Amino acid sequence: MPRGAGRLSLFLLFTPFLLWIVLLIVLPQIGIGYVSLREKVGINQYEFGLKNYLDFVGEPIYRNTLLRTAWMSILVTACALVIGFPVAYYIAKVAGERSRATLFLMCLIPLWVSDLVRAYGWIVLLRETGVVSSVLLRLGIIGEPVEMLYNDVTVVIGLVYTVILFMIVPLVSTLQGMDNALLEAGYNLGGSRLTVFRRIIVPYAMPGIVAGCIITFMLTAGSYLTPILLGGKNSSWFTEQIYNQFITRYNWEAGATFGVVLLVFTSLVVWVGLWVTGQSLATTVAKD
Amino acid sequence: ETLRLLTWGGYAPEELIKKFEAENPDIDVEVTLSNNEEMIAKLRATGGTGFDLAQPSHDRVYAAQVEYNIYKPLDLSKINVDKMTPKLVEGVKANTTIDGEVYSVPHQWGTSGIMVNKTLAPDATGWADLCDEKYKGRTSMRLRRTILLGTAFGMGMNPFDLYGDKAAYQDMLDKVTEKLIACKSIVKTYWTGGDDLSALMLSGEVALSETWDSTAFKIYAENPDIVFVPPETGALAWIDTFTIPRGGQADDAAYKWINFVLEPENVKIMSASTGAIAAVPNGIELLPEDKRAAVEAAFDEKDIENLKFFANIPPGLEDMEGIALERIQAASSQ
Amino acid sequence: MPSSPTLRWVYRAYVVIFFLYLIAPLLAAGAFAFNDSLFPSLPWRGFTLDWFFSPTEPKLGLLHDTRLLRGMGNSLYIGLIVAALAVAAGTTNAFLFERRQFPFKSALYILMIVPLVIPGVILGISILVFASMIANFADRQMGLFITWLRPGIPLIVFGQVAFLTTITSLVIAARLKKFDIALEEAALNLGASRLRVLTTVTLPFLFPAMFSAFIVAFLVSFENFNTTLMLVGSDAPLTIVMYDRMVKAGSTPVLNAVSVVLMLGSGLLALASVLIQRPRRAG
Amino acid sequence: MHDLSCTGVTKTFGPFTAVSDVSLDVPSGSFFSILGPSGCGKTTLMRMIAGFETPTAGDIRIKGESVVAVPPNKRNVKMVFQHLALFPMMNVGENIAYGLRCRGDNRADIKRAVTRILERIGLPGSEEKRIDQLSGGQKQRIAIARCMVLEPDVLLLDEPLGALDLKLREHMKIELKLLQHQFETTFLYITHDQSEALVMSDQVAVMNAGRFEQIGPPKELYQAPVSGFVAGFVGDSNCLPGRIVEVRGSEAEVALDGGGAVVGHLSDASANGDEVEVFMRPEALQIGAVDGVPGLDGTVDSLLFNGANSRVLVKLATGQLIEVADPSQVDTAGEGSSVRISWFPDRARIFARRYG
Amino acid sequence: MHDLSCTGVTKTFGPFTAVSDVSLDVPSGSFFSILGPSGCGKTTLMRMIAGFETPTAGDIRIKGESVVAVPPNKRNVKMVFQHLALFPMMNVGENIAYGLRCRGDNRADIKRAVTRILERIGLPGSEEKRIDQLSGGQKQRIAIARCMVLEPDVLLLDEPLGALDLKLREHMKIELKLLQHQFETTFLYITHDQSEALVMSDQVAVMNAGRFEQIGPPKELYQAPVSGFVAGFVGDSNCLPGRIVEVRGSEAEVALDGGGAVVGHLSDASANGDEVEVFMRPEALQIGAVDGVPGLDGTVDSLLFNGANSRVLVKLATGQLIEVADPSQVDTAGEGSSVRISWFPDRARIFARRYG
Ligand SMILES: Nc1ncnc2c1ncn2[C@@H]1O[C@H](COP(=O)(O)OP(=O)(O)OP(=O)(O)O)[C@@H](O)[C@H]1O
Ligand SMILES: Nc1ncnc2c1ncn2[C@@H]1O[C@H](COP(=O)(O)OP(=O)(O)OP(=O)(O)O)[C@@H](O)[C@H]1O
Ligand SMILES: NCCCCNCCCN
Ligand SMILES: [Mg+2]
Ligand SMILES: [Mg+2]
Repeated sequence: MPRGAGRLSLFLLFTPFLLWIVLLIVLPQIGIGYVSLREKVGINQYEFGLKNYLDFVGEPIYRNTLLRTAWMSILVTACALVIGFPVAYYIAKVAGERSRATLFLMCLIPLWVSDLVRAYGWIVLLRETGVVSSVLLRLGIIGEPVEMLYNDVTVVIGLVYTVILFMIVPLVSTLQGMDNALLEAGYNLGGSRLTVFRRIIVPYAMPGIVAGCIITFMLTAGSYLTPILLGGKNSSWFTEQIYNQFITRYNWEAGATFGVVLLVFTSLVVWVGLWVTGQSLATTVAKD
Repeated sequence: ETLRLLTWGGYAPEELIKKFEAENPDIDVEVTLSNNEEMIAKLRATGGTGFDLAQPSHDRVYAAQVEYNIYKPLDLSKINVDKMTPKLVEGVKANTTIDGEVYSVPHQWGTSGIMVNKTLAPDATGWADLCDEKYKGRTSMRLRRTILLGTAFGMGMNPFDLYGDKAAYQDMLDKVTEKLIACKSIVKTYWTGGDDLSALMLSGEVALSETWDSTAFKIYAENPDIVFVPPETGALAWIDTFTIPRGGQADDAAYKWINFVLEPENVKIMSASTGAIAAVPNGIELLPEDKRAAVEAAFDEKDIENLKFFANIPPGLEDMEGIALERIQAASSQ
Repeated sequence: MPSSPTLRWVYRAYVVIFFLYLIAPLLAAGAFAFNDSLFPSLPWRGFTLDWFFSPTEPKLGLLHDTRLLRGMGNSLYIGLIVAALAVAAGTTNAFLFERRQFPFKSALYILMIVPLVIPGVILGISILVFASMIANFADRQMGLFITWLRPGIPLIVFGQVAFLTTITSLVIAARLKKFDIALEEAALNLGASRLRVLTTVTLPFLFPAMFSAFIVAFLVSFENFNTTLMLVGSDAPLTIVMYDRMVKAGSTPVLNAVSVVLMLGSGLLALASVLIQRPRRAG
Repeated sequence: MHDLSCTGVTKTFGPFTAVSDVSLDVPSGSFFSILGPSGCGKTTLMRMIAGFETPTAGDIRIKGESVVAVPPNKRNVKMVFQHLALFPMMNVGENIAYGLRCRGDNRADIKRAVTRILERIGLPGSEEKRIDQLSGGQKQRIAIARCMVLEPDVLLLDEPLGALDLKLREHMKIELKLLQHQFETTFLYITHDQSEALVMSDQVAVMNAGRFEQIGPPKELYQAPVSGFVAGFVGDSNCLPGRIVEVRGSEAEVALDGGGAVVGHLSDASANGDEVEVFMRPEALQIGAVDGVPGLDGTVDSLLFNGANSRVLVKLATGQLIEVADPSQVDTAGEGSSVRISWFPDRARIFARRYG
Repeated sequence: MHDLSCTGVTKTFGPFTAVSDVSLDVPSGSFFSILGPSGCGKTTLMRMIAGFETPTAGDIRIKGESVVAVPPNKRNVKMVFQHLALFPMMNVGENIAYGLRCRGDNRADIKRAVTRILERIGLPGSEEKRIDQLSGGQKQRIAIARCMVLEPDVLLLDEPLGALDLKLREHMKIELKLLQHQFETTFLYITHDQSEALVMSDQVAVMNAGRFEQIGPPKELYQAPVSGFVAGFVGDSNCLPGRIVEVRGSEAEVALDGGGAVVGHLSDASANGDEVEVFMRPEALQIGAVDGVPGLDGTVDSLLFNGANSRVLVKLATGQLIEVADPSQVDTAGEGSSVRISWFPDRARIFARRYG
């Protein structure tokens, strides 16, 4: 290709990328970084400083909410992995060619409706006068209606529900790439089921596991409706703090600070995860 | 031309919009539902653009305007102020005049108090009952500033008197916070909207709850056992107003709408939808039959006397209240 | 390895239970669209289609609920624009990263993936804050009202495009990676111009991926809440309308009816994208 | 006693029979190949021996013990997979140690065994190499070492050279044979490449559509095929369709489809009037008339020079092309000249015609 | 005039020279092959001819006109790609019509041309078939037809048989040659498989590490290689390293590394004391002493039966294995017996030793 034309087309390809990444990602992030450093000293009076961060550190509820969010997100990620792995394995390796496509499609079902409707569905099911309680009552398994909403278990169930898809999809695609001959070689050389699982399947699926965990963790940590609607009085989720700052307290400075804190903190968790498993972002999440 | 309303649920009934559009064929009405905090947040974010008419409560206009400059002064000559209840107009004007310019006029008023299912909680009378051990798991409230104020009244304090003194106010907030955290194990859940609350009450899951009277009046029609009870310390009275955002682009249409909803036959429709009382002299009479019954069942003369109107929040207090609310939310109930 | 029938049975049962778990809340939300009651909860008061078709209050059906319909219209409009932009940018990104060499490529590649792991809220607030900074500046310094930098459809579009472009880029790049560059050379060799090669060989090959990227982007946009909530102005998309309705007004089973319609719509779209991927398994 | 024997092994997948009534006995220490076209059931048979499939009927015995009920990880047959199936997430040493670890050997023994086997396959000190750092031939050897370190009764190899390139394949053919000598283990080798099977094996079973057509040493298959399929599949052959017009003892005269007649050796029970095929190897043919032997006339179509494998393509009157070996390609008749092809009748083999 | 000629063509990638000073002339209507090992620069050369790479130096002329500045879509050389590169989103007819459409022919002409060419390649009426419905050999022919319909001055083929399986590859070798005859177009054919190059070509250029080592007709390359590389790459050869001890005219005596001495024909300018390699083809060797000819002693290591290509592996005292052709494998000495290998000195070729 002639040089000039190559340059021109490179430029043409670069323009949308740069517009997107600079205007919609990089500058806005810098923007919240900037706002987070403005401290309010009076009505319409601001100074530069770390006060917002100091406030964050000084106020136990913020710290605790962040830790709780992180801890619950890790829990949700772990549950999603444990629940999702057998399903992913079934789809990728056990199911026949045709049912595989159908099962995979069925995994996408939760995506068909929004978070809102999903949470709404759980509420309809789990509330004290909801379907589950009524059915159990009718069957005589419980004596009086039970409230299944507003506790951490429910929040976890609901969150696992919303994110498990993002665990299963990368798992299925890595597991599908695994040659069955590897498993057979594993057995042929004398491995038991457990050995083959531990030494062959898991290491092979590691990029998928890590990718799934990263996405799941980030989605959970950044979710809003599910923990709020299902957690009720006991919710307290870090994104809620951010929304609260912006939407009910119109305190953008604090909100931006929380945003930066959340981003840094979750990135840190992801980074530690990558480091522990010896993977990198480009080899896991980006893998097709 | 489009008239973009930023208002409360129920404050723009479909019937009225249709009628208004019929009378003004060149105007299209678009509605965004909101609440006090969000109205301010939204207008702050838009720099006062994006909406042509907003309806914050009277106590939430002043500080927001001073700090964020999101409204424009009203041209009172374009509003039929004389059709409104003079006392309410004066009250609102007093709260929302800055540099001699008036920023809002009243629209609907009502109270916050408690809603009681008489079969389940026959003797609930005040804010304090919401945290009574005997209703464990059977009460609800909205975790917003109203419950802070109500609880303070219930504890024998008067927060409005403390507005001038931040330290005292903080002191009061601390007590209220402590009380409400202790109360958390009693409360079944914090409701977030009228719908939520209606479902909780109608299903019988909740026996008593903090509420807007208007929501209570609506439920009364479904189940007459559920009534609004003005707390013995006085129901908290609010006035929802009209303001015009600074970047509004349809001022004429906005004034037309304000005047339109003052027409007696329209007031009727409006009140039927909001459950609240219009800021016109015969507001109560213009309520629909069933709601008027509910109001009459709820209020007697003494209650009306006892109303506590929300006072203007001075800038800064909201932050203190915000932190108090966050503490309560984050505290564990177990 | 041959496994015992019991084991296989247990495994299958587990998978079935899992799918029941996936479908349960949707069934629950869907079913109450047909309950002849003002509240979306038990007890069951009989079957009705009023929540879809009734023209009058109190059971105003979906088809007559102008706000929901307008929200749906907004969502549709936003979704189409967002999907088109994200697919366009995704396609150029795919070409950029699969075909070109340039300095700092791997760093920029990581940057391209990063939006995937930025929580939606943060994208929302960052775009809100950034746009407001510019708009406030213009307002204060020049007295200009730049309305499209204020919450509203343009900002929603920006916010959603911000993270969807990563997804579309990855989907399209994955397909482009499978493209045998010899096909382009063959076309050139047979006398085609570069433009013709692009339109007759490369883009047709990419089309299935572009199509499914479009569908995914559209569906995700249609459902997005976290980012949109921060950026919404007066033209709210459906999820926000529904949320506002639930929280601020009184929700009736009409919201369940909306859910049913959404499930059907997304289901059909998902099916379409699968079908278009299938028959011409070129590769 | 045989290291491996199968009796009447059959495997059906639904209505389809992949392996049908196959019996074989592999003597200890020998190199046994199964040769057949793609899809004939070779892999299925091998998978039954390894235990990944259960036979529908028949018995499989290893060192005399039936293993049909033994799970794959308990059978002492090891397998080299077609694409080798080396574990990509382990290095060379770990790959080889895998089986030993599964067996529960102690660390020191494992380390010693791995070192020793790497020496034996000529890759000493490669324990730490990653799999993707190895060349094709090295991978091959690691895959074999990974099995051999476990001292299996039988080593199964499923087309292990299929993925290698031409020159390397030639080389590995000889190397595999040497490795087998060195380990003195029984090898069961699958391939669809007849030259691999012929060069390496002590015994070859030719498989077609799930059945064994012939079992024997390579030379026997080449020189005395029992069926048209074997004659055509093993080694190059010209194949002329026709019909028997006269049987004379072990010979017969065949009238070719499209004209001409040839005399050849009757190799199966074909009788007068049967439709048959006559198989003649290129090296059994010669150009020029020879007294007292049959022949066919044609014209030289082209000369295909290929060193010692050079051929003359002769076009018969029927249009059919016949390959004639012509190793020297000196004074060969030029393209277009008329020639006569001759052969000794016993080197033309007549088999009943195959259908389908 | 030559259909294609290259003069001093060089291509460097950064510090690496992929093609170095290559010149070639392909006469009109001939079948010209470039034969060389993987990575020697064959594809790079072809891509320069097709216009996908620009030569660093040198000139490429087609029908006498320099095309270095002509973009690839304007050159009248068409190319059959290694993996064929048929357009999967178009059917057979559309694939063939593609080039005609680009040229702007009208619909009716295109339709006619497509029909005709499909007949010529023996696939009449397959216009509507999808590419994935074709067999390997059919795809091959479509790829050629797609180019030939444009009546190119030169057809380039980059290892087009590489992706086919063994039996089909044998078959397509002959078929390709026939197609070339039929179209009478100049073919430039790339391969690393010497038997393909030898069988099909009029002229073969042997390429190594970016350079041409020898250009000539197949027989010449086989019988009179000009370098050790050619001798080793074209056809099978045994290669014995040693050092010249005495030169006698065109012959020389070589003391082998590890012991023993052989006499052979000096093929390049090697002189007394030079390190050399002696190349001997398996078919030039025979087992058993022959009077007056040189020989080497060894023991029979193994017999590799492969029909007409059978070999005896003889292990020399030095441990080196020597392949000796033994087409019949009748009365061959058994494994382990001592034998002498003999050859005529003019069939042992001595070349300077290659390094690296
Ligand atoms: N699990 C299965 N279900 C159904 N049919 C099968 C199964 N496994 C193999 N087959 C069929 O059995 C036949 C034999 O397959 P097999 O893999 O044994 O052939 P092969 O001789 O190894 O061929 P190749 O040389 O191509 O590897 C094929 O027709 C194949 O389609
Ligand atoms: N674009 C390039 N940049 C750098 N090096 C290249 C490039 N293209 C080819 N090479 C190098 O040039 C050498 C010759 O490559 P080429 O593809 O021409 O080999 P080849 O003879 O066709 O091999 P094969 O038979 O494996 O196809 C190789 O070492 C290759 O790595
Ligand atoms: N704190 C002020 C509350 C104002 C409430 N307006 C309520 C409208 C409810 N439909
Ligand atoms: Mg096989
Ligand atoms: Mg090449």
